[in-house]
Amino acid sequence: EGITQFNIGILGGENAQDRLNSNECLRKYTEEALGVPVKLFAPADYDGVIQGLLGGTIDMAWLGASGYAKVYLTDADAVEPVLVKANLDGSYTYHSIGFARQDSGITKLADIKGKSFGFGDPNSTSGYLIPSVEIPQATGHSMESGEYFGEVKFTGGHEQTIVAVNNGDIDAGVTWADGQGNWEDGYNSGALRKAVDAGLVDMNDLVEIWRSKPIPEGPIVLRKVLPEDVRAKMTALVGGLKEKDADCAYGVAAGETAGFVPITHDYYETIIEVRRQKIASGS
Amino acid sequence: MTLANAALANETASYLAHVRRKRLYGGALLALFALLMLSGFKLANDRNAGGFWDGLHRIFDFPAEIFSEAFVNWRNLPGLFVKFVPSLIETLNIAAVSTLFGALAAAALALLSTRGLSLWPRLTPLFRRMMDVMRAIPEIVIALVLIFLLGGGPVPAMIAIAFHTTGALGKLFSEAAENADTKPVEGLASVGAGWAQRMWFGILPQVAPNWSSYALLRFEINIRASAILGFVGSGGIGYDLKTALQWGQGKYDAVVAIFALLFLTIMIVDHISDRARARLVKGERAA
Amino acid sequence: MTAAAISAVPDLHQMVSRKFRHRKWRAMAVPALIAAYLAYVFFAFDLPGLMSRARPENAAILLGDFWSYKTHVTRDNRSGEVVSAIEGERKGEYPPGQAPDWVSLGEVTRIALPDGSEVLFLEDGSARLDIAGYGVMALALAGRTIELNLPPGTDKPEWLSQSKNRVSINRGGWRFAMTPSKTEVFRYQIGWELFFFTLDSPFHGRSLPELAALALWQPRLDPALPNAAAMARDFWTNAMWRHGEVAWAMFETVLMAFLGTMGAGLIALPLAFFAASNFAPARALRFALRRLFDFLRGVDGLIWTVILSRAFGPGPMTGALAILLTDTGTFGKTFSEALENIDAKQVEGVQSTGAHAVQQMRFGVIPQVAPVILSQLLYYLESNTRSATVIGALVGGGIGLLLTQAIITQKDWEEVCYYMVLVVLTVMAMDSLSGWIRRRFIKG
Amino acid sequence: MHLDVRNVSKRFGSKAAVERMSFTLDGSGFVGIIGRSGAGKSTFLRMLNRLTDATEGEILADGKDILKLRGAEKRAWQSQCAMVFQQFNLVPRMDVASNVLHGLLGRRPMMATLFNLWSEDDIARALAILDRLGIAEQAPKRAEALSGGQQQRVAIARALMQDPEIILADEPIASLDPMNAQIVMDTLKRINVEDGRMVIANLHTLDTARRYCDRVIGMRDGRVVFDGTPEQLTRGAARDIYGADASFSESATSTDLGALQPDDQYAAALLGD
Amino acid sequence: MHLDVRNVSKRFGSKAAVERMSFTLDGSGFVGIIGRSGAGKSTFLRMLNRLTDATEGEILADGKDILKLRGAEKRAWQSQCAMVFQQFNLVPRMDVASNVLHGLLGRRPMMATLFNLWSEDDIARALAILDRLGIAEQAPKRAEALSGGQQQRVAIARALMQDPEIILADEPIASLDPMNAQIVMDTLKRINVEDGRMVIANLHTLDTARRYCDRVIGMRDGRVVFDGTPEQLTRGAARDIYGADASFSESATSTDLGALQPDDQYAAALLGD
Ligand SMILES: Nc1ncnc2c1ncn2[C@@H]1O[C@H](COP(=O)(O)OP(=O)(O)OP(=O)(O)O)[C@@H](O)[C@H]1O
Ligand SMILES: Nc1ncnc2c1ncn2[C@@H]1O[C@H](COP(=O)(O)OP(=O)(O)OP(=O)(O)O)[C@@H](O)[C@H]1O
Ligand SMILES: [Mg+2]
Ligand SMILES: [Mg+2]
Repeated sequence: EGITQFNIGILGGENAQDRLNSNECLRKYTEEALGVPVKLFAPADYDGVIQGLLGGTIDMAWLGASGYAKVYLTDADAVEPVLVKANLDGSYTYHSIGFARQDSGITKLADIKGKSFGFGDPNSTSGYLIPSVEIPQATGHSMESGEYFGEVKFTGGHEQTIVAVNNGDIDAGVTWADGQGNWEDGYNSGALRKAVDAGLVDMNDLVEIWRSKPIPEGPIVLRKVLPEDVRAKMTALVGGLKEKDADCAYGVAAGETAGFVPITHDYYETIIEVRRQKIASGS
Repeated sequence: MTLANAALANETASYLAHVRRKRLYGGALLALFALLMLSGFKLANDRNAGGFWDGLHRIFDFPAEIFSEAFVNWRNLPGLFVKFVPSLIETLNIAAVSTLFGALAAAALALLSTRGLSLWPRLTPLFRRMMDVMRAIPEIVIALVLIFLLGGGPVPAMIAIAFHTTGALGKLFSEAAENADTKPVEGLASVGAGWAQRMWFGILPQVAPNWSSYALLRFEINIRASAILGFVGSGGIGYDLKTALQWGQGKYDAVVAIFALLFLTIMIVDHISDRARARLVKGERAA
Repeated sequence: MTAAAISAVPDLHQMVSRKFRHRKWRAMAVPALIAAYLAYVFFAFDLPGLMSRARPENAAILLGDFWSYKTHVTRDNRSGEVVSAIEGERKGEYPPGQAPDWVSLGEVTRIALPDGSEVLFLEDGSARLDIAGYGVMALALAGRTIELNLPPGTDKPEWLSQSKNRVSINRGGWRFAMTPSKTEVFRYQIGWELFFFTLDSPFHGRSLPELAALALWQPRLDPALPNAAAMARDFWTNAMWRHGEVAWAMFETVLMAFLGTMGAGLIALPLAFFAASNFAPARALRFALRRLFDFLRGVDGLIWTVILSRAFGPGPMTGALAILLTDTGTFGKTFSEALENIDAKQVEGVQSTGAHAVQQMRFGVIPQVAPVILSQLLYYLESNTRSATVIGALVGGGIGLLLTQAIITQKDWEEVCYYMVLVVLTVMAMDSLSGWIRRRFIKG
Repeated sequence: MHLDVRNVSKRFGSKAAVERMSFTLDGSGFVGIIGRSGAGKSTFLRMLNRLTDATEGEILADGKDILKLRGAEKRAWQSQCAMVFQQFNLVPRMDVASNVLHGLLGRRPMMATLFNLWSEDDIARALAILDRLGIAEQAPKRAEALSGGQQQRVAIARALMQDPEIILADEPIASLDPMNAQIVMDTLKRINVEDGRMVIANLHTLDTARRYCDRVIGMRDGRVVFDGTPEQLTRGAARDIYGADASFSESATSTDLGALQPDDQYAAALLGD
Repeated sequence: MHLDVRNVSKRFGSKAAVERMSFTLDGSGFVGIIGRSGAGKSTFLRMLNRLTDATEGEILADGKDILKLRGAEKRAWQSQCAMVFQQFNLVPRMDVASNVLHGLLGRRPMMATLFNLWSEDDIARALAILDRLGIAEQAPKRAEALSGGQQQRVAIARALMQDPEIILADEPIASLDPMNAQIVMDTLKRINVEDGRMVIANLHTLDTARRYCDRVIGMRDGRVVFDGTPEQLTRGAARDIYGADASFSESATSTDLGALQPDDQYAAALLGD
C-alpha cells in the first residue's frame, strides 16, 4: 500500500524556526522524491519526536543514540536505523565532555566530590546515558544525589547545562563535542562550539574535566512499516544529499559533515545494552 | 385600551422585521461559529502529524504502557511515594508563597485601581493596565527568563506565579471592591483616618469573604501551575514527573507514583477549598 | 439609663477589653505565623544560596538585549576575509565589500566604537586596539598562540580575559575576541535592527517619508510589483524577524485555544445536565461524571499533551485536544453548578404549556445559564491562549515553540521580547474582545 | 368541559397537602379557590396541570382521567389547560412576544421551536393577543424589563396562546399592587366571559373572590370545606375557611382599591415601624 | 470656636451645588441648616469636614483657612470636626466598641490601629461614651445587628470619641422612625449643652429645626436665603426656603411624634404606590 503523506521530525538544539528553515530544503527534496505532502515537526524536546515515531505519526527522524535505544526497547519493530552523519574525517563518533568553571579549581572528577553535577536531557546519549554509566565506573560510586556528588540534576538540555555551569548554578556538567579542534573554540562542533559562537560563554572560563569513550552518532531512522520503495528512496535521498546540495547537507547536519553514510541496528547494540542495564538497575 | 387595527398591523410588521433581523444575525452568527469550528478543526488536523480519526483508537496506548509497567512493579510504589514527598512539598510551598505574595500585591493594586477608593485616582488606568499586562504574560515565560537570571530552583517559579497571580487576582479583587459599600469609608474619612486605615477598616471587612474565596481558588490553580513550571525545569514535583516521563520505560512506576501523589493532592486541596469557599460565601449571606 | 445598666458597665468593660486583648493576640499571631512560614521557606528555597548565585550582570545583558542588537565584524584569520553581520547571522550579513558606516574596509580594517575606541585589523593578521581611557594594545598571532602587548607600565585590566590561545575584552558597549581562527568585534546598538526590512531589501535603510513616497507615487523598484506590495512582501518574508511565520505561529496558538475551549464547551454542556443534581437521571451517573470531571481537570493540559502525543503525534490538534480535555473537566464542573443554581419557576412556566423536556431545557434553562456559560467560555478562551503558548512548545507549534526555544538558546533576547509583546497584545486584545461580547450579549 | 375531581389526594412524605378532594365543575364558570396559606390550593392546581403527580384519586376531564396521562398525551392535556403563576414564571431574558409564543410549544414541531422559528401567522396571533391585553407595544422588549402587572398580562397572553379550555391561575395577583391586581383580574374575567373559557383561580382575598367568581371553593388543611356561590360565603363561612379567631377582619385581606377607608391604626402601624 | 465662611462655592461640572455661601458662627450654638433636597446642605457639610474639596472660597476656623489644609493637617482638622451621617456610615461587620474607637484613628499611630492595638484607657473611654448615650450593653455586638436609632447613637459616640469642637450632622434622623429620631436629636442637644460643643445639623423638617436649634440657616439652590433664630422662621420664610406653592403644609415634613394625626391622604399615598 502507498503512503499519503510523510512526516519528518527534527530535534532541538537551536532556535526552532532556524531548525525548520535549515531542514526546509530536505522537505522539498522529499516531496519531489515521494510525490506526497511532507511536513516537518520540531517539538521542544526529544520525547515529542520519539512518541511520534512510536505512535506512527512521524515517519523519519534523526535521533540520538540513546533516543534510538529507547524507541527500540519500547517497540523493537517501530523503526530501523538507516544512515548516520559522518564527521569530516569520516568518523561517526563524538564524546561526552565533562566541564567546570576555570575559577572553581576543579580539574578532574574527584574534585567534584560533594559538589553539584548536571546532566542535560534524560533522553540524551552524551548528556545523560553514557556519563551516567561511565562516570560511576571512574569514581566507583553511583550517581545518586548525595552519594558521591552532592547533588545530581537534569538541566533540561545541553544549552542549559553550559549556561548553568558558566553561571555557577552547578559546579560541573556534561555536554557533547566532537573532541576535534581546539578547546578554546569549543572544539570543531558540538554544543560548546555553538555556545561560543553565540557569545554565551568564553571558553577561557571553562575547563574540561572528563571525556567519555567515543559515542556513536545517532542514526537517521525510518519507520519499519513504510513501504520498501519509500524507504529506499529516502535512504538514497539523504545518503546522496551532500553530493546533491552541499548547503542543504550543512543545514540538515547542523554543521560541516562528510555526508550521511549507511548504518545498521547492530552498531547501536552497545548503547541499547547500556540503556537496558540502566532500566534493569531501576534508576 | 387596545390599539386600532392599523396600529396593530404596524406593530406586528415592526415586530416581524425585528424577528427577521434577529434570525438573520443569529443564523449568521451560528453559521460563522460552525464554520470557524469546522475549518479550524480541519486546519489543525491537517497540520498535525497524525490525524484525529487515525489516532483515536491509539489514545490509550501510552497510558496502557505506563500502567502496565507500574502494575508489574507495584511493589516499588510505596517507596516511590515517600521518595517524591519532598518535591511535592516544594511544589506546595511554591504555590503557597506565590499565592500569598500575589494576593497581597493584588490587594494593593486592586484598591489602587478601584474607582472611588484609589489613593491616586488619576493613576487608576495605569494600575489597571499593569494588572492586564501581568495577567497576559504566560508564567512560563517569566520563569524561563528568571532561570536565566537567578539560576534554576523554586524561586523563579515562585516569582513567575506570584506575578501572574497578582494580575489575575487584582482584577477579581477590584471587581469585588467596586461593589463594596463606600459609606463606611466615608465615615472613617470624616474622623481623619488615613488611606490605609480607611481601606483596612472600611473595605477589607466587606470584601474579605470574597477575596479569600478567590485566593483559595487561586491557590488551587497555583498548585497546578507550580507543578507545570517544574516541567520546564523549575523544581518541584513537576520536574521529577518530566524526567521520569521522558526517560520512559523503567521509570513508568515513578511516573504513576508521582502522578497519583500530585493528583491526590490536587483533589484534596480542591475539596477543602471548595468547602471553605462555600462556607465563606454562605457565612457572608448569613451575616 | 437604668441603674442596672450602669452597674453592668465595669463587667462589660472587662468583657470588652478581654475581647480586644484576644483580638490583639490574633492580630499579632497571624502575621507572626506568616512570618514564621516565610522564614521556613526562605531556607527551604535556599534563598541565601540563590542570592550568591544570582547573576545581576545577566539582567543587564538581558535588558540591554531586549532593545538592542549587536553587529559582528569578523575576520577569518586564515583567509583574511572580513565579514560584517548583524547578530552574526548569515541572514544579516552585509554583502561582500559592504559594511556599516562605522567600519571602513580596506587593507586595514578600521572599526570605530561608541566610546571613542578604535580597533584595527592589520594586514599581517594582528590587531591593534586603541581603547579610550586606557591606551593602545597590540595582539598578534604566533602559530597557535596569541601574543598580547599591553601599554607599558599597566597591569592586566579586569575586563580582559587572556589565555594561551584566546583573548577577549568586554567593554560593555562592545566586545572583542581573538582566537587563532578568527578575530571578532561585537558592537551593541539600540533598536531592533532589520525589523522592517533586511539588508537585501531595496527598502532597507530608508526613512519613513522616503518609504511613503515610494509607496505612493514613486516609480517601481521591482517592475513586477507595486512598491507598496513589495514592501509588504519584504516585511512579511523578513528573514531575520520572520513576521509572516511569527504571525502564523500566533494564529496557531489562538487556534488551539479556540478549538480547545469551544470544543470543551460543546462537550461539557450536555454532560453537565447529567452531572447537575436537579437534572441527573441517576445519582451514580452524576457521581461518576463528577469524578470524571475532577480527573480531567486534575491532570493538567501539559500532561494531557504528553499522553496524547503518542496517539496523534506533534501538531496543533494534539494541543487543542489537550486543552479540550482539561477544560471539559472545568466546564463540566462550572456548568453543572450553574445548572444547579437555576430558578425553577421559569422551567415550570414553560412546562405548564405542555412543552417537551427538550423544549423545557431550551427555553426554561438555557436562557438562564447562557450568560454564565458565555462568560466562562470567554474567560477560558483568554486564559487558554496563555496555556496554549506553553502547550505549543511541547507539540512543536505556535508562538510557544518560538518563545521557549528563543529563551532556552539564550541568544536572541530581542526576539523573546518581540514574541512576549505579541503574546501580551494578543491576550489583551482577546480580553477586550470578550469584554465587548459580554456587554453586547449578556447585559444587552 | 366537564371536570370531575374524585378523591384526589397528595401527600408529601407523611404530610397530606391535599386530602381526598372531590367536586365537579361544568361549563365555563369562573371558579375561585380560597383558603389560607398551606391549605393546598397550589398543590391542587399543580396536580390539575400535571406539574405535580397526585398520590391517589382521579380527575376526569370529559370522562378521561387526566391523572393517568403520560408523555405526549400528558403534554396535550397541559396545552389545553393553561397555567398562570403568582411569580409569572416567564423567561425574563427573552422578549415578550417569544414568551407568548411559548404557549405553542406543545403544538409545533420540536425542531422548529428549538431554533425559535415561528411562522408569521403565529407571530401575528401572539401580537393580536398582546394587543387584546393592551400591551402590544411591549412585544420586542425583554420580559424582565416590564412591570409586574405587565408581566402577569404577558403570562395570561401565553396562556391564551395555548387556546386552552381551562385557565388555571395560582394567586395571579398576590405579587401585584392593587391597581395592577384589578387590571389582571378584569382581564381574566373578560377572557372568561368573552371566550367562554373556564377559569380556576386560587385567590387569597375574599373580596376578590366575591367580586369575580361564579363559584367559590374553600379549602382548609387540604380538604374542601366550602363550595358554593359568592353570596353563600358569609362572614361565618369565611371564619371557617380561614380558621380565624374573633379578631378576623375581612379588610385585612383586602386589595380592592374601593375598599380603602381611612384607618388610623393602620397608618400608625405603618409609620411606627 | 469661631467659624467664618467666606464666599464658599462648589461646582460639579457646570452645576453649582453651593454658590458663594457666607456666614459666621461663634461660640457653641446648635445650628440647623434647612432646605429642600438638592439645596446643597450635604455638600456644604462635606466641604466643612473636607470630605469634598471646595471649588473656591475660604472657611476660617479660629482664623486658619481649613480649606487649604493638606495631608496630616487636614486629617487633624477632620478629627476636630466630627461628622454624623444620615446612613450612619459605620463599619457594619465590626463591633460597636471598635466603631467608636475608630474616632481615634486620626490620633493614634497608624500601625497600632491596623493591628487593633488600643490602649485600655481608650477602650474605657469608648465604653464610657457608649454608656453616656445609653447603649453600653451593645458594645460587643456587631454594628449591623443594631437598630437604626442605636446605630446612629454609635455614630455619635464615634464622633464624641474624637473629642471634637464641632459636630456636623447630615440629616442625622432622616432614616429613623419618629421615636428614634427624638432620642438622637435629644442626644445631640445634650452634647451641645453639656459639653459646649458646636453642632451643625442638616435637617429636613422645620419643626425639628424649631425645637432644637439656636440658629437656623436656610438654603435654596446653593445659596443662603435665611439666617436667623427659630422664632424668625415664619411660615412665609419657610415657603421661601422650600420654594413651595400654596399647598405647602408644614406637617408634610413633620416627624414629631406628637404631630401625628390621622391623615387619609397620606395613608392612601403610601398604599397607592
Ligand atoms: N414540594 C413540596 N414538598 C413538601 N411539602 C410541600 C411541597 N409543596 C407543598 N408542600 C406542603 O403542602 C402543603 C400545601 O401547600 P400549597 O402550596 O398547596 O398551599 P397553598 O394553599 O398554595 O398555600 P399558599 O397560599 O402559601 O401558596 C403545605 O403545608 C406545604 O408545606
Ligand atoms: N458628587 C456629585 N456629583 C455631581 N453632582 C452632585 C454631587 N453631589 C451633589 N451633587 C449635586 O449638587 C446639588 C446639591 O446636592 P446636596 O447633596 O448638597 O443637596 P442636599 O441639600 O444635601 O439634598 P438632600 O436633602 O437630597 O440630601 C444637587 O443638585 C446634587 O445633584
Ligand atoms: Mg400557593
Ligand atoms: Mg443631603
